[in-house]
Amino acid sequence: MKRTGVFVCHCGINIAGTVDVKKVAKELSRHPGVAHAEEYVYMCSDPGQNLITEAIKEKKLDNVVVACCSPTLHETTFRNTSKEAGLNEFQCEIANIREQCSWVHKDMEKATRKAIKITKSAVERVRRNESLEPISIPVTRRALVIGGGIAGIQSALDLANSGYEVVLVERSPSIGGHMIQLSETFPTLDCSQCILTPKMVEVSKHPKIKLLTYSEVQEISGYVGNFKVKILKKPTYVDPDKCTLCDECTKVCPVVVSNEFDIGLTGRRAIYIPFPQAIPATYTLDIKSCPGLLPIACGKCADVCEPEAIDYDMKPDIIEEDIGAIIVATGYDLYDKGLMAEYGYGKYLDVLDGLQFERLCSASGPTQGKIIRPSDHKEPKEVVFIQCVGSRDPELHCAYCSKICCMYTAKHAMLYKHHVPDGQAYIFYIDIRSGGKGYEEFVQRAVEEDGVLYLRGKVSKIFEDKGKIKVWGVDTLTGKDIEIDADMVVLATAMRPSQGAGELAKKLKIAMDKDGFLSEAHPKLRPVESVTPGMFLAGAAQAPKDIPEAVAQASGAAAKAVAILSQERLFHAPTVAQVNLNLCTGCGMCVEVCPYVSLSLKDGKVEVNEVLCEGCGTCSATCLRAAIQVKNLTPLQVHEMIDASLGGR
Amino acid sequence: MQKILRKKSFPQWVKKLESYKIYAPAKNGDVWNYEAVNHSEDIDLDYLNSVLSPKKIIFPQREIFLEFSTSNDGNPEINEVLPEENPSVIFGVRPCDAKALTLTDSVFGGDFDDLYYWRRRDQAILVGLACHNPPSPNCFCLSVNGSPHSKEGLDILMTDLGDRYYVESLTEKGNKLLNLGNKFFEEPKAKDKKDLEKINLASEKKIKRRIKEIKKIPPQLKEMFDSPFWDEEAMSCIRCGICTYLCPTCHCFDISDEVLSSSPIEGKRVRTWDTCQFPDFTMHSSGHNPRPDKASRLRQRILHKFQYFVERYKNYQCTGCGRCISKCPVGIDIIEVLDKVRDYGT
Amino acid sequence: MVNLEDLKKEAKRILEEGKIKYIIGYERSPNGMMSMPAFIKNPEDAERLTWDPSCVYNLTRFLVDEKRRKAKEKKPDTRPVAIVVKGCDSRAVVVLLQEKFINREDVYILGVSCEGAGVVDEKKLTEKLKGKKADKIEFSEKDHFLITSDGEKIKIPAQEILAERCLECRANFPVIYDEVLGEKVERRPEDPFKSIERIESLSKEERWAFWKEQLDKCIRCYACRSVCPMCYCDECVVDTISFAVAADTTAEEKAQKIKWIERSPDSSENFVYHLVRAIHLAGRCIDCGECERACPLDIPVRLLNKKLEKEAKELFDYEVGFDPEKPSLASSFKDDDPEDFIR
Amino acid sequence: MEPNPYIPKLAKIIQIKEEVRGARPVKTFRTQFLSENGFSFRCGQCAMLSIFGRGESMISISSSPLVEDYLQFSILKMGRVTSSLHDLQEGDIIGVRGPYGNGFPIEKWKGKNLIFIGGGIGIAPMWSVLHTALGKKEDYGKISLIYGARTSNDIVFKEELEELRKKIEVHLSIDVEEPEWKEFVGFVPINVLEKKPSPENAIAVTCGPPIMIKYVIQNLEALGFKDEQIFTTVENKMKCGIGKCGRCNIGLHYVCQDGPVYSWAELKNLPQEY
Amino acid sequence: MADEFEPKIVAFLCKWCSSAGSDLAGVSRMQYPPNVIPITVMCSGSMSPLYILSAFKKGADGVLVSGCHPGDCHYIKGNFYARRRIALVKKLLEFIGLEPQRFQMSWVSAAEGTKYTQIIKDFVEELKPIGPQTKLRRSS
Repeated sequence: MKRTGVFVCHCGINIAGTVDVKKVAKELSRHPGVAHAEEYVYMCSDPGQNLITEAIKEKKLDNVVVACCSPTLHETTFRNTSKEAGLNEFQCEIANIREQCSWVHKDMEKATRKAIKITKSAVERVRRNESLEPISIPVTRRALVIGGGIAGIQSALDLANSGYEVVLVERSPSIGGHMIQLSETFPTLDCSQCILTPKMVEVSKHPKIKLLTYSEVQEISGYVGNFKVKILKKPTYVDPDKCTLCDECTKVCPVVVSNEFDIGLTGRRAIYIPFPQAIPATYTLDIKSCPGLLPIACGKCADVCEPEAIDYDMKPDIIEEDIGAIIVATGYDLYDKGLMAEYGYGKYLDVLDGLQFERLCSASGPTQGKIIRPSDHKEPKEVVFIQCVGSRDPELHCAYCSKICCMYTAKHAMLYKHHVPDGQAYIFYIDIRSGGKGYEEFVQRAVEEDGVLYLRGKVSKIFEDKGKIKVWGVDTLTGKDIEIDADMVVLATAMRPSQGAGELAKKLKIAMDKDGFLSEAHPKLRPVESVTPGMFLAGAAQAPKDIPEAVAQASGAAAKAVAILSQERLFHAPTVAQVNLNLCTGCGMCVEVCPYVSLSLKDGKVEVNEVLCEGCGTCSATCLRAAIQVKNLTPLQVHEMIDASLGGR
Repeated sequence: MQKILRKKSFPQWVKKLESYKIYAPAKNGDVWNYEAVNHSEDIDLDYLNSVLSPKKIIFPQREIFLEFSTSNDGNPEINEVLPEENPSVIFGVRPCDAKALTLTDSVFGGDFDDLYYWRRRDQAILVGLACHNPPSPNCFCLSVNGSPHSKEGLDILMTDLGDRYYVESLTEKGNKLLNLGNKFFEEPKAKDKKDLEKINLASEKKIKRRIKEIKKIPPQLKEMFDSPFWDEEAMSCIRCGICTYLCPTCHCFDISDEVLSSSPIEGKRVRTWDTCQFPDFTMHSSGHNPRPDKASRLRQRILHKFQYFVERYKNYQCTGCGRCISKCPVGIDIIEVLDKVRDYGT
Repeated sequence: MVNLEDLKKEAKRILEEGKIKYIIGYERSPNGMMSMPAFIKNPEDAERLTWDPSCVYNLTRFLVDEKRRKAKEKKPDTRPVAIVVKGCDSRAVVVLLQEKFINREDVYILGVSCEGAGVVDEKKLTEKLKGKKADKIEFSEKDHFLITSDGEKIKIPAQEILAERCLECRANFPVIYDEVLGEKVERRPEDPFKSIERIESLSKEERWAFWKEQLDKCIRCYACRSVCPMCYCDECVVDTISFAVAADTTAEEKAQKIKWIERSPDSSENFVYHLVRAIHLAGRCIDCGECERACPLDIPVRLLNKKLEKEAKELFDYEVGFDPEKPSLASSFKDDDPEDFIR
Repeated sequence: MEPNPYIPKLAKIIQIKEEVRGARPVKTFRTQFLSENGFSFRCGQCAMLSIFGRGESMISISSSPLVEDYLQFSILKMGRVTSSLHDLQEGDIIGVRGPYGNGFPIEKWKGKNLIFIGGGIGIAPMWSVLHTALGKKEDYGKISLIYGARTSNDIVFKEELEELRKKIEVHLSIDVEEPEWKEFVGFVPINVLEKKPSPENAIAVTCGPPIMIKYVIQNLEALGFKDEQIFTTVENKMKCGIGKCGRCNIGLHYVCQDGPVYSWAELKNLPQEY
Repeated sequence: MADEFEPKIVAFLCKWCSSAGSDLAGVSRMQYPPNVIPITVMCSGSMSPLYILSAFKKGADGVLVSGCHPGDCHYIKGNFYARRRIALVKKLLEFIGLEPQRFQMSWVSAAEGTKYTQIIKDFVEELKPIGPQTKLRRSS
């Protein structure tokens, strides 16, 4: 039988004041398998630890129980002590007789009896503990960042500047994301492009960053520190190295399609550069709108391309990368406008969404920063801004608050007033959420300095009438009906996870919340980690957020990734699930319940990925055949602990 | 000793037996079983076959062999536990079930007397009731050297003559019991004897099921040990323990330690019924199992009863009570199995 | 009505084609009152098959045996086995598929409709016949059974002798099959949990007294477990030793088999056994009622399973055995599962 | 009153020796009864050992009846009870009841050559008879031992075997090659063919894993041994030890009582259920 | 006079919330009756119904299972599985006539030392009038 040592701590009078520690030691010395039991005033002190070390050596103990304070305090201490004395660290368990006993009771006799049971229970457990070594895995010291918006850019730069190679994958032809579309940013009103383009250039020039635009993550396997990623690089049919940006090609291209960058306010050709500052600075041939790659079909662009940068034979490329950590920064899209018909969007040219309005305001936009109506190019004198379009509407649309709309609507109104000083801006709102540094002041400025009229209420109807857009609504503060003959209506539509994010999440095996945003591992304490070890979240992919928040989270995610990449090997607690293959019938119920995707079925039996398993044991309670259990807290151990807790009966 | 007992006097006789623990068939829901009775009026001898035979009184499903505990010096202490001294009378024992006890007697006797069994056996007085009507449609006692009015193994045999019982004491124990109720008994008259004969003859005729030419079966079984027959027959077996637990002759058991307290060690070593139909019955801890499948276990049950037992104790280990047939959840019928055995290969 | 000849014809056809290993079906017992399981290998034996109200067995139990047998065969015959299933039994197939215990291609399902009725309860029938044996039990016109006993034909309303579970059945037509015989007749029981409500309406002490009396009868023959198609674990919590032993299983592993339940038919052990059995079948039991039918002591063990079936329906809106793709009751949850019992 | 056959006598473990370490550990225990009245036994008989709270296990007695001071058991750690036995320390108390079984008909073997053929833990039951024969060496002819184990680590009674070499012919083998191993490499039945014991006036006793026994017997027969000259032991799961609990039977035989020792002439006529 | 009945309770506490909450009760020196022996498990999701039945069989007068509040599970969703499983066990135990007070479940966060204290106090008070649990307890 294994020889157990029991060490009962007085903790001064913290324990000894209520628990008869001598009696605990004496009772335990009679417990089967206990070869040594003693008490001491402070077990965690050096002399106390020495007692343990000596006893382990002299009494040839196989394992020890220290009856003392909560394991959260000194479990590590005593495990290290045991280790130094030659035991495996898991051959030490703590019996919590302070927080869970002496401190909460006054009756010495009863508290002593309870302490004895708690300690016996720990003895029964430790005797059945396996000696385990931390699971060690090598780390591929490279990161993958998915998404080239501000969050992805920030993460990539932080990682690269920490000295790690980064693969940055962006789905569209250029990085920059939605931020590059913005005119000015709140609350400082600095030019969005001016602050973002230097970062974009830094990305393109950074020796540690491998930028893959027009690319998508296709497949992912492996686990933390050791992912294998397959990336599909779609053909742009333009060799960026040869392209001189002369723009001759677009001039001859016969096809005009809606320009995504201006959200349809302008058109572009089938061969195009998304915007002048695009990174990589090159053209892309949009195969969907191109009449055909064969010179017979068209071929005009290739004809005029002097450097012969256009290559119709370009093929999709599958790039495989070994990756240690992944940051997902897939961003957001605006709520599907088709669902916003009630606001006349899509029906009336002068009903715009927030991003379109940004483009109208932008100096690089379709109107070079002049705010005019798309319908008749006249300057709008009355503009109605409507907040919470699609947000905070659990019945019909999204239940959540999109968080940034209050602020950007104030900004829009303000920018409008700056462009059209004699115009009137109205804002329909439910309430104003302006938490953030300088945010509340910004809103106040809009009201006080720019005379923006805030109307608390909902819009009931929008319709076109004699060149005006009639907006009917109710001011819920006054109870009065409101009717505005607007020249333009701007909708602050809800933010949604970007299109395709769900599909990607499935590939990555990251959970999504009910709205489709990616789930963080813990809402408070692990907000930038996904549930899957080694995968981190940045930006609006996780939840609606503004630029500073996205940037902060991106840096946070990068720091978390560095914590992995900076290790040569990763160590993982070895108290993980193990399978008894003889009992497993391969029903897969444990696979379904595992929160960490650490289980999978292989040849009709379940397999544990020890690196991913966190040892929660939900699998073990779900398994109908007792075929899976967590090391060192097995059903047998719990069974014996129950026995000891009930006084052996 | 032969007597007549008026039916109305039966409870009065039983009342005289207050120094004994009385068992009799009792109905619980739809099922009959032997239970201890407190009031003589509660005894209803107009019963169908009990689910379990009176075996469960002599050889209870759980028997404590010994108690173990830890002494002050930490060493184990053991304490033999024997059944209490408590003479009992079991009423309404079917002749087949009484005969079954004579079969288990040979197992629990021999070189090593099983004290637990014998203490209960010796203290029990078996008062049988001849089967007027077969208590089960699957009765076949006549095929296995029994009869509905067999006296084998009984201390007293009662036969229902309508308004009265014909009571025959067969042993000293039986005589003692009759003497205790002396005044309630009458001497049998010629008519009583004639009625008895008539009833006995009639009752035999009412038994419909037979194993034909049973003598051919043991040698035939010996030849069929390796036959694929058993695989076929066992297809529908679900490996439950009904046939053996309900069998009045099956005696297999397990011995295990039941721990009540693990610190300090305290508990009981108990005997519980076990059955050759369970796979853990013969499985070694190495994982090897000499009888690894349903077929070999069904074969064991049949061969034990109709070959091994015959070779060892010169008797079939079956008294034709029909319980295993009636209660088998999948309709395995030992008579049909044996019929097939007999005709196998011909 | 299911035409028995059609069943035999179909059985004969699939056996003749040779694509089926054998058929698990029903046949008349030469002596007993109820039919019994039949294993038909040869086309000419298809004649033996029967389908009548005495076909109480849930034959899917034998798919478990088949899988075990196949695993031991050196050169396994990989052809599917055919099986005759009633509505309830078909749901057992669904659960076995859901739990990946069998593959769809390993079984050829011959569904039979219970149409207006179901199967008989042997005890009720015996009582009705006052101990006489029924020689033939047939479906008759709607809601009646035709019993032949001692050469006499008696028509009995189905409601009077139907098995309890058939009275509460919600799936009298197979939910999964390759071939089905008989009409789909919608039949909704007035109250699918009547038997449970009867017990629930008792006081706590009455409930205890009821179960104590019932479960104290248990002799632990494990017929309830053995007859259950869902009790297919290689090793059961009540087994005395580890069955799942391989060459590399260490002595420690074998020694560590936990004795959650002792073998003694003691009250507490019996209770824990039956509670564990019920919990183990929660979200898996399809109420074929076989456990209760098999019990030699007439313990209404089915009610324990039925209770959890009721709770699964009421608390979690979970119904067993309709969708093999759905996650199991115990391996799924909803955010708004009730928690009013939690402090 | 008659003795209760189910009640074990308490015995103290006076010595524990680790024979084999590793995955298939074997320990040899010597026990002494606490009370005066122990029991006498024949070689080849078994005893039921108890650990109270864990259960009982039938173990063959590996000491010779000629030794009166103690009983010796060499036990392979296999299941619940044997694992607990392996956890015991010298001075601990266990229960012992028995002796059970028929034992070897050693009296009938007088004047004959004895060949012992064993594998693994199968040497334990033979150890008793081997030493009994050695104790009365003058009664028997030539005694030899052919013994093998999976690896050299798995050899039970290593030191004693070396001692034994001084008295009798000892042929050892292991299943697979090892650098230091100088003797036969291969399975025991092959070694039997290799060493070619003569059937002349001989008795062969073989104990070990069933598969080994099967081929040893085949090979002995090939060497000319008659069924009556070959003896072996059968192991089956046992509970009562006294022919009542019903699980160890082979046909009508209860191994606990009618076995465990069988001549091949007897055994081959019994059903193959062991 | 016979001693007042002191119920024996086994409390299965999840490591991250309820055990931490119980620790907080200690740190805050809150007082509650010493009738409860805590067993810390990793997650309420690891609670096998066998543990509960086993505790009752071994003579527990009451069993408590306590986990993190929904949404707060350290292991994301273990407590949701626990909630479902425990609900069924509780219904079943009540169905066979066990007093419902004997088996309880709670959500106790690491910050809820007070709540833990109150739950234990209430539990003990509720068990005292109904006396020892004999229904599932081994008697012989």
